[in-house]
Amino acid sequence: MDITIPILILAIPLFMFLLLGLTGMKMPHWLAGTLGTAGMGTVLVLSYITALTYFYGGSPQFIAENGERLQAVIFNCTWLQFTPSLVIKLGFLLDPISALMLIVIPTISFMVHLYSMGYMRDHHGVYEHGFQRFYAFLSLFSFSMLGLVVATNIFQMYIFWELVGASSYLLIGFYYKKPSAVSASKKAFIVTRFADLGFLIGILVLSYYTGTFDFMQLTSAPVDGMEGVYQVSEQTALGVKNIFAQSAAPMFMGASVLTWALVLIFMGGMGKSAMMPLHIWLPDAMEGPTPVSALIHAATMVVAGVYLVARLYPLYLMETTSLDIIVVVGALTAFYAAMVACAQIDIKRVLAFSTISQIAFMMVSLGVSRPEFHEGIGYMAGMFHLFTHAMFKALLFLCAGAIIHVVGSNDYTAMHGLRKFMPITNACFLIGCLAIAGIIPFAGFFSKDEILVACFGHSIFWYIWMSAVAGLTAFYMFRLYYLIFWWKEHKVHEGHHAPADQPWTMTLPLVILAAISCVAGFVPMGNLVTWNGVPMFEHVNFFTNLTHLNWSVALVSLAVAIVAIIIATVMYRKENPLPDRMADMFPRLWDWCHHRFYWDELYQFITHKIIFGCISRPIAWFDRHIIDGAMDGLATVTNKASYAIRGLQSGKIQMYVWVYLIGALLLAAVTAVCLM
Amino acid sequence: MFSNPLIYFVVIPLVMLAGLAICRSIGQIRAVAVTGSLALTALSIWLLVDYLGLRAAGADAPMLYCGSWSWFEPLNIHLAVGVDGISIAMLILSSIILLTGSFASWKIEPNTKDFFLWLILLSTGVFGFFISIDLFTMFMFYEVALIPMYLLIGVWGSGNKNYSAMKLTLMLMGGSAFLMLGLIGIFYHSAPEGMPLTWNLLEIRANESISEGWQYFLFPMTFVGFGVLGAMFPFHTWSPDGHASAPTAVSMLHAGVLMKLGGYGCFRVAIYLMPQAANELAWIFLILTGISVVYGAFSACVQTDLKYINAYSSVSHCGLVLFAILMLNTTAMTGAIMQMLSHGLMTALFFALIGMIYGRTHTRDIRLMGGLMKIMPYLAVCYVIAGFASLGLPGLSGFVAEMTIFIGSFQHADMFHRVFTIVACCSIVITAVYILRVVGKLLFGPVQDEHHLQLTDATWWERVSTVTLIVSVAAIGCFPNFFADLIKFTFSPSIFAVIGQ
Amino acid sequence: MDYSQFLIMKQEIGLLAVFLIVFLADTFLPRREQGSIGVISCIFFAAFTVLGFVPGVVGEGMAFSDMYEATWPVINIKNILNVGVLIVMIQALRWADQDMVRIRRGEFYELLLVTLLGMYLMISARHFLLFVIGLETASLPLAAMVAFDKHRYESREAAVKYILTAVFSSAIFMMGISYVYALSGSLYFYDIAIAVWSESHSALLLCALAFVIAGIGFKLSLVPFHLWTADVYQGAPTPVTSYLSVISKGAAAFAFLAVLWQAFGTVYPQAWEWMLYALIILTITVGNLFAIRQKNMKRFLAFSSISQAGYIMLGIIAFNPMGMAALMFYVLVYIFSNLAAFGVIGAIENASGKVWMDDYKGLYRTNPRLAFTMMLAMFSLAGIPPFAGFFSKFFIFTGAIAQGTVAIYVLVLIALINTIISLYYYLLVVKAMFISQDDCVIAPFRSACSERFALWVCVAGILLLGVVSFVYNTLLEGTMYSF
Amino acid sequence: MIYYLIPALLMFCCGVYGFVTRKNMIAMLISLELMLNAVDINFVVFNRYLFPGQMEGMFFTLFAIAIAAAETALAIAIIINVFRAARNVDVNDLNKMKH
Amino acid sequence: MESLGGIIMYWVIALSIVIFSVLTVTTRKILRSATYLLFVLFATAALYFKLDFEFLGAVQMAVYAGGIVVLFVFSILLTSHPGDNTSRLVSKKRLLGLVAGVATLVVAGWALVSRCADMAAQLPVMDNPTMHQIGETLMGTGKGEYLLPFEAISVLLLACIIGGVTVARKR
Repeated sequence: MDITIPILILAIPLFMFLLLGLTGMKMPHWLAGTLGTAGMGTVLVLSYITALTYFYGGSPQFIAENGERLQAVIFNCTWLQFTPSLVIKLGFLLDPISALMLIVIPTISFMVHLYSMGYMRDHHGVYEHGFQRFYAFLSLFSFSMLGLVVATNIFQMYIFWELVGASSYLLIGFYYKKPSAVSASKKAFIVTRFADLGFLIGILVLSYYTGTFDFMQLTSAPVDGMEGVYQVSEQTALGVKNIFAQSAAPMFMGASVLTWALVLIFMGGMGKSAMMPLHIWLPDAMEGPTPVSALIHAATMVVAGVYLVARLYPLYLMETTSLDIIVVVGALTAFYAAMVACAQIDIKRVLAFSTISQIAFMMVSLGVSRPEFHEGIGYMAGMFHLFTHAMFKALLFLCAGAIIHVVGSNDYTAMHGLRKFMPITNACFLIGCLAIAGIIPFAGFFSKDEILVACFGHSIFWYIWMSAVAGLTAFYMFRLYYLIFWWKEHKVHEGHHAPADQPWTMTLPLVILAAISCVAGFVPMGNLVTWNGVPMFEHVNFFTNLTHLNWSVALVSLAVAIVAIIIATVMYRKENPLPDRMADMFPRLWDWCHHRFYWDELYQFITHKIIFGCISRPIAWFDRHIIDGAMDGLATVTNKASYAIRGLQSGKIQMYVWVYLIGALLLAAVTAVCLM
Repeated sequence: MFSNPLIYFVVIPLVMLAGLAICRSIGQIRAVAVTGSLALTALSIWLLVDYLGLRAAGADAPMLYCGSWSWFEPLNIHLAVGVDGISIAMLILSSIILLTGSFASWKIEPNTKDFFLWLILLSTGVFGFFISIDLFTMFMFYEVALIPMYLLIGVWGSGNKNYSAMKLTLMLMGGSAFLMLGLIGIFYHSAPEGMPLTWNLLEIRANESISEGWQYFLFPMTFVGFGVLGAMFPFHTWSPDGHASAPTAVSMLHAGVLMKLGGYGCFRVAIYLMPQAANELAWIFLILTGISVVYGAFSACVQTDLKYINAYSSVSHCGLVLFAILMLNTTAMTGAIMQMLSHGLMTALFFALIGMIYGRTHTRDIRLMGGLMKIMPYLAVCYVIAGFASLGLPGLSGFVAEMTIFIGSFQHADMFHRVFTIVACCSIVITAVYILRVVGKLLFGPVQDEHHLQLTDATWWERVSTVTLIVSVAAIGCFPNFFADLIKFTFSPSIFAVIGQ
Repeated sequence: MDYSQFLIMKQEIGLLAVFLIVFLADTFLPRREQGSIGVISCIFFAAFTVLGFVPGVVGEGMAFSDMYEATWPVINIKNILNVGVLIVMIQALRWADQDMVRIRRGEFYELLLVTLLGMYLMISARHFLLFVIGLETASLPLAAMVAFDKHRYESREAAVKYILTAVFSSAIFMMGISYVYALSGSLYFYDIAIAVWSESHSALLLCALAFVIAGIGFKLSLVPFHLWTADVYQGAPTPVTSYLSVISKGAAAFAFLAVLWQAFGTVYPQAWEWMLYALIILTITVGNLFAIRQKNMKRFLAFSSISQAGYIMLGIIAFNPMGMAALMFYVLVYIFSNLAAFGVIGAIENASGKVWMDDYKGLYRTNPRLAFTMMLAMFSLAGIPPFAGFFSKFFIFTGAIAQGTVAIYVLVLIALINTIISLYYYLLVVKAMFISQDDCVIAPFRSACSERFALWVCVAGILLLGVVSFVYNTLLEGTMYSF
Repeated sequence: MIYYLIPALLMFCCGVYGFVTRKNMIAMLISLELMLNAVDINFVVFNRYLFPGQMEGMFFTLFAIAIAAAETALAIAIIINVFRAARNVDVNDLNKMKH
Repeated sequence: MESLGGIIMYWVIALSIVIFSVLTVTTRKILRSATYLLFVLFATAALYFKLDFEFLGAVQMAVYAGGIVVLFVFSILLTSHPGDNTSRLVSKKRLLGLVAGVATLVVAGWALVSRCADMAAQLPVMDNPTMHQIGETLMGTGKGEYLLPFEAISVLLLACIIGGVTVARKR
């Protein structure tokens, strides 16, 4: 494949960032917005071309004769060479998942660019302060995210991983005058940084034992009898295999180093993907502008962790312990986030917890995936859910943005009954809710169903668990929906505009995304994205997904979702005391859910009391008073000594002479005693 | 003698000194300072290009542009010069920082002339140090670079300057006391019995005549001697006070260049000449430097004075330099040198910005400031960039340097070293904590002080200064392999042969 | 009876000639012409100094059956001292012109020259009797010079302290010599060296060594034989102080070297090495500790010079040509540095009568050049490159370490650590002059031509002596050649 | 021989004692004379007993006497100088410069 | 073995040296002190005579007894009023003096005794140096001859004269 298009995919956002960042302030607002959007539009087109070429181009570079999809490195240039084998390269890797991401990211990003043209100005059409900066940061983020997904090696991924984190920081803190935004951005960065520390150490360990960063080399020899799935140079493949296949694999504290490495790398993913206990930044990140939440904190960046695990999936397969850990973490997170989402007032937070929960779904899906069961359907399901979730969650966020833009508040208490004022938004939001709840035929149904199938194949316990979470999902989403659009009539305050649907720049993305959410489920993902590239289905048509459904699982989950929706309808459709009564019935539970199980307080305690109070402050004190005190003490002692011996210089000749004489005698005597 | 390009690194500052001496007006002084430092920058960049050309043409001596002119003949002391990639990197760093420092002290008061005289004298020492390969000359230039600090801080500093200046000078000279003993000791073991003793680094290296027993004595002497300047725990306490009191350009030069003298010396003298002892004793210093790295970062978290924060951050970052040097492998050492470059540039940027902010608000207490992004967006953006460089954002220099260090250190065969590498890695999180804490309090949020609303944004000379530094930081961050190759070529395989790697 | 041997002593004879010229001029010049005595002495002494450097004028040789030695190092240490004395003489011109001193200025120059002659003898003597006479000639008239400012109380007190301790110390010294005589039966250094070879462990020899070291240590003001130093330096007129601290000390150092190496060189490994270790550590440390607190500039420099003497001793302990050359070089550099400091002090004292460190606060703003010179002197004394003091310190350490024992490393390390303390107090002066924001009590003034000339010479010396390697190279080659 | 050396040493010690204890500067000088004299005796005795064939000790003594005379003269001159100003010769009054 | 007369003479000399030395430094009258010094010096001269250095004895009497003591007496008369007693010593000071004296005695005495106790118990035979010999030695330039010190000490004396005059004269 020609390298121009891939290079352009990365270069255009970067160029846009530099252009808007350096000269944006001198530009008119509309120009900056248009430029950014146009740039992203170009990228969108180019990415689609690339992805479609990959999936349907039929080039032998991408698809083997037996229909197996291959990994293809489009270009790979050395960026920094550590040792002859440890090289950071910047490259462009095309394989099913990166091609998938090449569709997801530009799509959402473009929608958000477009949407922001409307969102980032007030009712009078005045652009917000820093509008150009906003677009610059969006471009930077798009660049980083694209670089992340096409990374050819784990270090390139880490680099863009960090850049993504930084641009997320900048975007969350976009309203820098607002202290809450500042602290939220700080929190997001530091928490993910902490997770990245694990990622980094994981990379260090992995690279130390394998001597390579390259994904293709790392993942080339997964399990016995399966080698040679990807085309890899013989020598390095052997190297990787040898090290990890040895029965006496290096151990560290009771686990093999590979497990350690993978768990540590997963820790990086936990940070970015907001898995418990590193999830606390994501709800706070909603302080950023809503389009940002849609782009970064719903659709793209937060799935980076999932993507990372998927990327290294063959390696994870070698140590199933690490996969089990992923399942546990994911399942707990999914349940936790769903519980919390039921008790939030801020609609963006509900969506945020919903995101956490859904990403956890993907994680679980990857974790339960085994080649033995349905050719690793969990992997496919996870990526499928990533795709569909990106679409409907972006949709939900953008809807929420539109609502917030109109209402001027994040709380549903300020909304209620908006359905009459904003019909389009209402419809879109409803589609989003149906999709996430997993109602056939919306996108979420298919992907979630397949996840549940994968769970079912793995263990019945996790299947029930995840189904329950799916039910909770449907419940809280519809609770949210009703509380925003129904519950009671909306009161229009005097002197305020009545809420209404927004201009086309904002509405169009909603409609497009809603449309995608409706049909995305029919994408034959099993044919496109599988863990080893081998398609799952022989013949593909529009209804492939439908026909291949595991209907026993699907019907159960559908039933659960519908029941949950009915409960939500009963409780929230009309204003009634039932919710309050429910809350009173389980006060403790409500409190804990409402306060997000007090995680923030715990972190607050750890950072302020332990890190600052018990480590930093004592160290600073120690430095000033002990170390520095010791240095000053030397000076003081010298000075004291100086005063102590001043009596020697008594000013009396006779004393001088006396000292002189005794000195001479001592000199003689001591030397004599010493030498004899 | 004057056909050797390196000698001009000393000649140009000396000419500048002479020029300053006859200057009458402030304009002339600035002209001399800027012209001279531009000339130095140009020279160092030319040197870089030419050096790469020579290397490409196949020159494979450990040092190029070697020249040696007898000075104290009977003692075999020469004015010996020579550079490899590391020295060139350091020369470029120094000249850039001198240039930006000159711009940053555009309005220094009082006695502008004296200020520049001392500043140039200091940089004479710095440049001389980096081009020297003769231990005596090296040491001489080293001390030349130290003493002007006293006056620069004492006269033009702020705060508790008398105390800080004295402490800084005495502690650094204390380090150089150990150093002097170590160097003389090396001299007396520089050649096998019967051969003439020498001060020349390359010859001493080639002779390999320092017995292991003596290495055990001389290595700590030299390492600690240089380590004091490299802010090694527990000899780092001069750094916070010194930097806090120093005027802008001096902080820049000191943190940016002078602290690098420590790391460079540790590598060039202690490790290069005494690898066996380095290998055996590394663990002691690894513990100390490892402590520096984490400890400095933690200390920085709770400081309230901008310069203190940055000084402790320097302790942490420079600790990483020494840490990596002690790992004794090419990658880690490359990382160390890159970290020197990177830290030099970004900390200079930091100090320049802090100076500019201080010059406007007259306080460095972050509790008294806030929302500067609104008041002086240019400076604030630069500060954010510097912060990102410091916490290791890819694309800026800090990242590549730190990563090279971590990767390199983790390649060490010994478990102890790898575990310590992980400890050092932890600093990246703590760094993020204190950097973001400052950025959040200082630049973002509401404006704290009403009076600050009238303050102006950067002037043109401030912009020149900061832009130069930012471009340099970004250049390293974006094209690291260029620098890594430049540096890597120079690690003598013989060191690694000796320690068996 | 070969009286032509006197001709070997060309430097002594030359000096005597200058002395006679000054003496005669002092005696016979009419009263109104008396003002030119200082200039006359300076001119003639300058001519003499220059002649000393002309190659071939002063020949090497031994005279009087090895009682007198004029080898290359001896000749050149004398030349070095001559340079110092010349500077002192020029610096003293203005002081000698004051009302209270004017009447005695002839005597001042005469006594100066005579004491220098005494030092010559001390340096050249290879016989203890000659050495003692030289020592006394070098120290007794100095007492009269210390008492020169008759109107000042301090001057008198200093003179009494000086003469009484000097005589006491010479008694001890001669007691030591008597024991040496008992052991060797001769007072010739070379005979003693042969005789004490077998006496290394004799208590009497150690006692004798201790007494001899005490006697010369008095002149060098080694701790604990130093207590007179501070009081005398403070009390004496500034030119006399500078003469005492620089010339007298330099001469004593070289003489000490000659005595220890040539008379006691054969007992080297055991005895005086350890004594010197103790004395050096004590001298440097105690000198530094006292210097920290001093507020009077002259007293301050007295303690500084005590600790400098400790560093000079390192050259003796080296016991090799490098040590000797380093010692000579150290003395040379020390002459320039210390005389620069005293020159500034003298100039300020003559102009304003201020000698306290507090008076120097803010001096840079009123008298920048003087302050700058003072700073150079302080840096040079502290051993900061590129000033000469750095080189001299470095070389003396290098010379000492050539011994290679662990003990010498420890000793040098202690000495080096002490340089930090010394740097502290030298910087205190710099701080007072440059950093202190107080209003300066010393008004701007223009110092006399002679003072300025002398200071320029000193500054040139401080700046050039180290960097221009010729000086040290010559010294080292010369000493190696004649060792 | 030791029988001559011991009295000389005692004399020297008396001198030391006197120098350290006397207040009057002239008395101190007198004590110094005792010390110098003891040295002279030492030289003579050593010469006479150990090295009878030569005269180094004797000549040293001879010169030492001259030196002692010169020292005494100068010291007395200085003491008198002090006496003129202070009207006494108490050594305890001379301790203005110290520490 | 020495003659009895010699032994008696020795004891007389030794005792007078010791006793008068002690008296010199302990008497409270300064003039007496000078007088006792004179006695000590005479005893020393006697000792020189006994050890066959007649010339030296003569010089001792002439220079010391005749010159120095007279100088002392004059200066004492000049500086103190007759009948002036020095006040009693402070005991601390006396202790210091005793310590110094005894320490010297112990150290030097031990050194001497350890080395010279049993050396040369007998007085060796020696010819008195004649005046001629002394003169020749004083003017000679060879080994063991003292022309140079002789010249040097003349300079010393001259210098002391100049110095003394400078200090002592009124202006």
